[in-house]
Amino acid sequence: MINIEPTRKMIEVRNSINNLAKGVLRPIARKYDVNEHEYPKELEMFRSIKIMGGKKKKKEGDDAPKSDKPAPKKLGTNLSTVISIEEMCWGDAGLLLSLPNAGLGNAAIAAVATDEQMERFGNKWAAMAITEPGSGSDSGSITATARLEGDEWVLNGEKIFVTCADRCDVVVVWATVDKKAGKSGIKSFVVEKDRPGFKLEKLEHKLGIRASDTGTFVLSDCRIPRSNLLGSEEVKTATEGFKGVMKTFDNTRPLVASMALGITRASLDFTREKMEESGITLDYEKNLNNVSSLEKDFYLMEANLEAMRLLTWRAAWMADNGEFNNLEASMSKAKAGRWGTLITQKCCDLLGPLGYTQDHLAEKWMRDSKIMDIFEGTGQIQHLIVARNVLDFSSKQLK
Amino acid sequence: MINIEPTRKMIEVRNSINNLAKGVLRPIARKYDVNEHEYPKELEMFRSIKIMGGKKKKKEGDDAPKSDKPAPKKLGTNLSTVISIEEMCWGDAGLLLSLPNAGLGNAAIAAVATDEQMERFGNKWAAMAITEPGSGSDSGSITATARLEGDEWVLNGEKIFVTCADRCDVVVVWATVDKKAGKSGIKSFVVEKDRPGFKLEKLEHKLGIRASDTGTFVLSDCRIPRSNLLGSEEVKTATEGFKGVMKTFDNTRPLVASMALGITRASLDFTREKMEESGITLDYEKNLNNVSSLEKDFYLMEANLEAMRLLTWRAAWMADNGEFNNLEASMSKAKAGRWGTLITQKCCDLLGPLGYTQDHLAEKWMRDSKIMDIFEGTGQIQHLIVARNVLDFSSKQLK
Amino acid sequence: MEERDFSFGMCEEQRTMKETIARLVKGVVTDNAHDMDEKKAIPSEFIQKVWELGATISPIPEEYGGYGMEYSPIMNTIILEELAAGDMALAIAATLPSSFLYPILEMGTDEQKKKYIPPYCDGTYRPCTVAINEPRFKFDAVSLETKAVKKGGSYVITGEKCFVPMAKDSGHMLVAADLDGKGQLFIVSKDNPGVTIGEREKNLGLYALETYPVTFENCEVPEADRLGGSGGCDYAKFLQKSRIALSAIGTGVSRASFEYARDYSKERVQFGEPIASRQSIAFMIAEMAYEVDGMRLLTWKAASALEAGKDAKRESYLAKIFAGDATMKITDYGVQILGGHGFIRDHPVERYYRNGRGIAILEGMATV
Amino acid sequence: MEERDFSFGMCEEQRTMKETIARLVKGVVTDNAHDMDEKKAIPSEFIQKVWELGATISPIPEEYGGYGMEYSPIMNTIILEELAAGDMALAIAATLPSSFLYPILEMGTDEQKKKYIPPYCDGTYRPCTVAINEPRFKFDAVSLETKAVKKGGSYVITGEKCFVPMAKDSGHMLVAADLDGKGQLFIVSKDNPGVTIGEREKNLGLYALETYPVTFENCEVPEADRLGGSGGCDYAKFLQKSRIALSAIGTGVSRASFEYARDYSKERVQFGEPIASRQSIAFMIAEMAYEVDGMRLLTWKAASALEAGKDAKRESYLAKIFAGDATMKITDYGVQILGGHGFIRDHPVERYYRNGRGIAILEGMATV
Repeated sequence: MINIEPTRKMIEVRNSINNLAKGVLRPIARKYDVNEHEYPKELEMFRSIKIMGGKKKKKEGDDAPKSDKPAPKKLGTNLSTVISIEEMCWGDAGLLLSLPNAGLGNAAIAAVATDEQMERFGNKWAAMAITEPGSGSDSGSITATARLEGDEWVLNGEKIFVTCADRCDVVVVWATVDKKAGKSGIKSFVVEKDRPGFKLEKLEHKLGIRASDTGTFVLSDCRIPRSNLLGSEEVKTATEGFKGVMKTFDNTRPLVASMALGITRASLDFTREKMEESGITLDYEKNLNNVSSLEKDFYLMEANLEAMRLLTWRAAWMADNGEFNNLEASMSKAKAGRWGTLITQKCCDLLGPLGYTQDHLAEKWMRDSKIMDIFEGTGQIQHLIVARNVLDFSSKQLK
Repeated sequence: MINIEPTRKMIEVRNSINNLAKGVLRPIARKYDVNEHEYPKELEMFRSIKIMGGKKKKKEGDDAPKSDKPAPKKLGTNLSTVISIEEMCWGDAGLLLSLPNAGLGNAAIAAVATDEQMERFGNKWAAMAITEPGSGSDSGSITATARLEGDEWVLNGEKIFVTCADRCDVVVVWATVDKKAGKSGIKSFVVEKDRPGFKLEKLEHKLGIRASDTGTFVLSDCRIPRSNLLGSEEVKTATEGFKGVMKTFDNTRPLVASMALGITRASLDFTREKMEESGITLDYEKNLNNVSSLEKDFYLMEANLEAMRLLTWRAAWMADNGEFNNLEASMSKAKAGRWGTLITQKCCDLLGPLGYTQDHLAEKWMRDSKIMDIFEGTGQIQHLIVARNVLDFSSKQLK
Repeated sequence: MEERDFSFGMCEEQRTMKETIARLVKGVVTDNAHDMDEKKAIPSEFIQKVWELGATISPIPEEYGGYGMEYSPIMNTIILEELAAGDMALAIAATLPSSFLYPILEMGTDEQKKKYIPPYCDGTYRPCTVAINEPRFKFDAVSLETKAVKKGGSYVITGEKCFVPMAKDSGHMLVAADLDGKGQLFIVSKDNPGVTIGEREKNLGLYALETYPVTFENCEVPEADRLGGSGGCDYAKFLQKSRIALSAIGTGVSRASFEYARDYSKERVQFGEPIASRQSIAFMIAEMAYEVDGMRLLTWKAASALEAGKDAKRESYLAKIFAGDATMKITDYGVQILGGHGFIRDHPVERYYRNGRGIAILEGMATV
Repeated sequence: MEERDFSFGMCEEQRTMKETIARLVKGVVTDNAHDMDEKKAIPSEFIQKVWELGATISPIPEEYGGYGMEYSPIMNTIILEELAAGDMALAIAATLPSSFLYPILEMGTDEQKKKYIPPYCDGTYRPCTVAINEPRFKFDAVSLETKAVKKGGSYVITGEKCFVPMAKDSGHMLVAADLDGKGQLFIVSKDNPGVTIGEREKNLGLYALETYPVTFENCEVPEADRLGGSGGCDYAKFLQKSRIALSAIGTGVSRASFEYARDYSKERVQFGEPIASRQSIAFMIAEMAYEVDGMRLLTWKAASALEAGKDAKRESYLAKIFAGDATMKITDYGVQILGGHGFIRDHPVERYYRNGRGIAILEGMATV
């Protein structure tokens, strides 16, 4: 039965994480924006408190998808995670991305690692390396190679836009074992930072989320044990292997959408505070034609924030209930990525001088939110996925 | 030297046409909206007053493009026409499209007719028949055929969306003389309404511009004299012939843009009137954050109306000065078509109940304006043309 | 109240109701919506068919002639969305009695319930209506210019209303008027000599729905007919419910436009391919898809608050303003995707476009 | 005044100036804009190079040290657009003296002209500035909270300003303050004991441009330094010119973002084709193209009104609000088209994005 009234449990999670975000992240948000690339040591405490993908071990399996109805009153992992991420990013998105041992690589490892691999890498901080200079949205075109020599994989290539590049312990690197096989030849490999031939080439200077370190790796005949490959070695004739890899994105999209949510809400909260200080009461009552321009803009932004959140929660809820959510996951990111950008930009406009100065965080939120419409699949890619889904078109029918 | 301050001459033209529009068109706008398909007999007076494409005869040539600077103080035909059209459509767009002897076909005839043809058709009301059920934006795919039999062309096919279908005397029909030749086989033919085999199948009921009669023609072995073909009979190997036909659109695009302008301004004028009646003064002074929502919305709409107008005037001015304006013509229609739609919609919203009732014309303007983003090349087609131009891409590189 | 599970999924009952209405709509409404619009009338048998589903009187206690089932705002949004996906005019007409009956049921005195509810809880649909909107610039449902003034044992109502659906045939109407600076509702009989029903209105959309301007001139209403009696009623609550209802209707209209344009874009071939194969069209379709869903979710959220017994002022307000904007955008895209064909009244996107503009403008014409 | 031809075309002189600045920008600014931004400083030799073009002092009469050429607001929009297409920070810094000098030239008393203009009409760029913006929510250039009060033979200015460019090195600044409910301008020396220049500000964009908060505490300004003397000045005219200037700068920033993204999208191959071959990207590029042109035309229109000796209140207002919105949209598209690469400071679209937000927010930092 439909009921989108948040439960007490959801409110509890939200409040407790919000306290954490308010107490720990928000106070240092500006510091690490200014000091780009400096490791936020205050985050060490999170090595034990898991926020993202809290329950790692596969075997427990109590959150594994079920095809029937959710257990009553229980808060699913996915929903709990998006709620938590929104709060954390309300605190600071760059810092959330810098939480120790909570990289995208960790999610990938948790998803497919064998017990042995879990043992070896489960407690490492794992980054994810997919993008290459010539391959962004087109993940299928990556050119980094892995060839098997005896009991070792030999990796070559260049990887850009790796989050936590400097801080991580290991990197999950995507490379092809068979260029002729196309997408099905693409596999992921765990590469330890200290392997010879594995070099952190540079750290990027970015528009936003400057607290997060983004870097470029070069792999030159980098050798890793055969057992560092995640998943199956077999190159399937169809593109199923690659599809499996891409499927992990279905899970990360609502997470990114909730990041956008958190930043956007922070921006709206600050704007509301300033409006209220100046004597404007938001009473959700008058016709939009009879309020001030600030109020109208605010109301419309708030309504869109709600839509962003509900689309995100729905995608997460579906995942918790074992429903295939490829469409809904992309909807959430398409909406949240775009509107997060638009809203944080507009808040700066409404704030006037307070939106252009670094004395306040609004300008930072405008910078931070922009990446949410770009990474883990740009807004354009999300629209393609949504359109293909609702049109029932293949990627050949709709390029 | 740049100077976009309207000249006295421009203001004179605007004022005189506005008087006409106010006195003749506006009072009967609702009447012919309600009485769809009824001929607006009040427009008979315009058979002698030419508003669109006033100077018809080719030979006079005094408005022919010149490659050097425009003669000083003179108002070019194109600029004068877009100014006039804006005013007429401020009066009523559906009625403008119903002006006797001022159909799109007349423009086509005026552009390429021989002296003989001018003699025969110059004083007829000429509609234009291009679109077919299976061919909208893709004009190159039309399937109506014309085959030469002795001294006659035999035409077959179905034509939809013909403006002035019922009221016109002749129709300029696009048909292919050689399907294998593709676009270069497409020619235009003047078909008199009374030719056997030429039948007005039905008149459409439309969202807006209901004063204008839009119809479907069926041609079944319809015979016309060989001399009714406009332009050259020769089928060129390249697509030049077709390009020539399509080029006439460069000229009509700013005209349609100015129609959008007129309707949009009418809508804004009415909204402003209601705002002023309710005590709101538009002073173009305060920061947008410090005005009411009505004012902010209004100012932003007015700014966009100005942009629509300037882009349109620029395209017309270029044509008057013999400059190639394919890009600028499409820019004007892309902007004016889209924003005309958005603004007239929003005016209804701002007007509240006054925007939903037929007691006022705002609801009609919202309906009328929508076609401006559709006919003579949809907004999507305009964006394609603009993008190809600025990217220097062919229609193969950007489909 | 015990806490319910958080869920985006319909239960069996909700799904069944949705499917029942969808079948009815498909069988009866979809094919006739164009005709109703052109002829500017809804055949009474269509309204009767919807009425016979019993959804409106279902939550009314048996003592007043209803079925005494559970009242569910969420269920009502589901019903309204489905009906509006068929035809917005029909959705408003067929559910109109709810707008009159539910406020009485919720906020009326015992006598009001006994007197006004049973006559309308009948096997045959009997129109009764609500008069909220006023024909003026800057109209606002929360600051009414129709005034009620206490005078002896009566209230005297003065003012003008517009967009009053089916006023001519309605036995009673609920009239919103300002009483000492506060919105209140009054039960007014059509026969009240102070009531003048004008000529049927012509509007941008909803051609099939009869609406009328209603003038109140020294219209005396007995004290007993003030909704809730001397204590009055919670007018804000009434508005919350009508806002949620309009959001649900907006979702239905928008979904219909989305689905029609989506299917058309797959069929329509230009430049050798379905137009849906072009990103410019496909991206509009994608946007329509998630904005429809967003609108529905905001509607459900507001209805969930009501269903949990909470105030839904903020939620219903946000749902309605989102629906107002989104419906306009989506129905605009619907016309644009069809191009010239979208401008012709043969295709329903044209109607959705005109009707859709009403979501932002209209107030109080439906309830949940 | 004799009527000029209506024309969208540049004359020889305008084209030459545009090309001259474009060459300078290409040769000096473009390659260094990133560095200036990262190092948060504009090398003074760059500013000097622009200064040496003489555009700023060109319309100043020879008696005050200028070239006595014709003053042309349109020409100034051309200059500002070209400079801003190179770098917005540089455009503001290099033309900053105009903002101080032109109002004095236009509205100052003879003594003010004689005293304040010549020292800045020098072969070497000497900063002088304007203090308009105030660090508060709902700041409005037409209702200032910085107050000037007449006291004996002086005005006493009290208030806080922000975003005052190059305040630290400027010998004088023009300060906007409210005098009896009306905006007025005052010439204030940096050495005035009532002036406190704070720590250099850190902003969303314009990293390279030094801006400062300036506090006025019992800042006494002699009557003779009220712009225009005892009669005061036309502050609205001052705002008109700065609005046009900001629109021109917005056009420049937007055009730079458009051109960079356009070229990138032709080079960048994904899924086997340049990304510009996809309609979603191509349509953004088309929109950028006509919005840049629209912005420029609105700017020219407002400048044309001024040049014809007319009031440009409405035109300058519309130009600025259009430019504020359009610049944000265009520079956003610029980042989006580059995707992840757009988020990296190696590409200039990132900088355009941050700088661009200022067009809507900032007031009075440039003039035509």
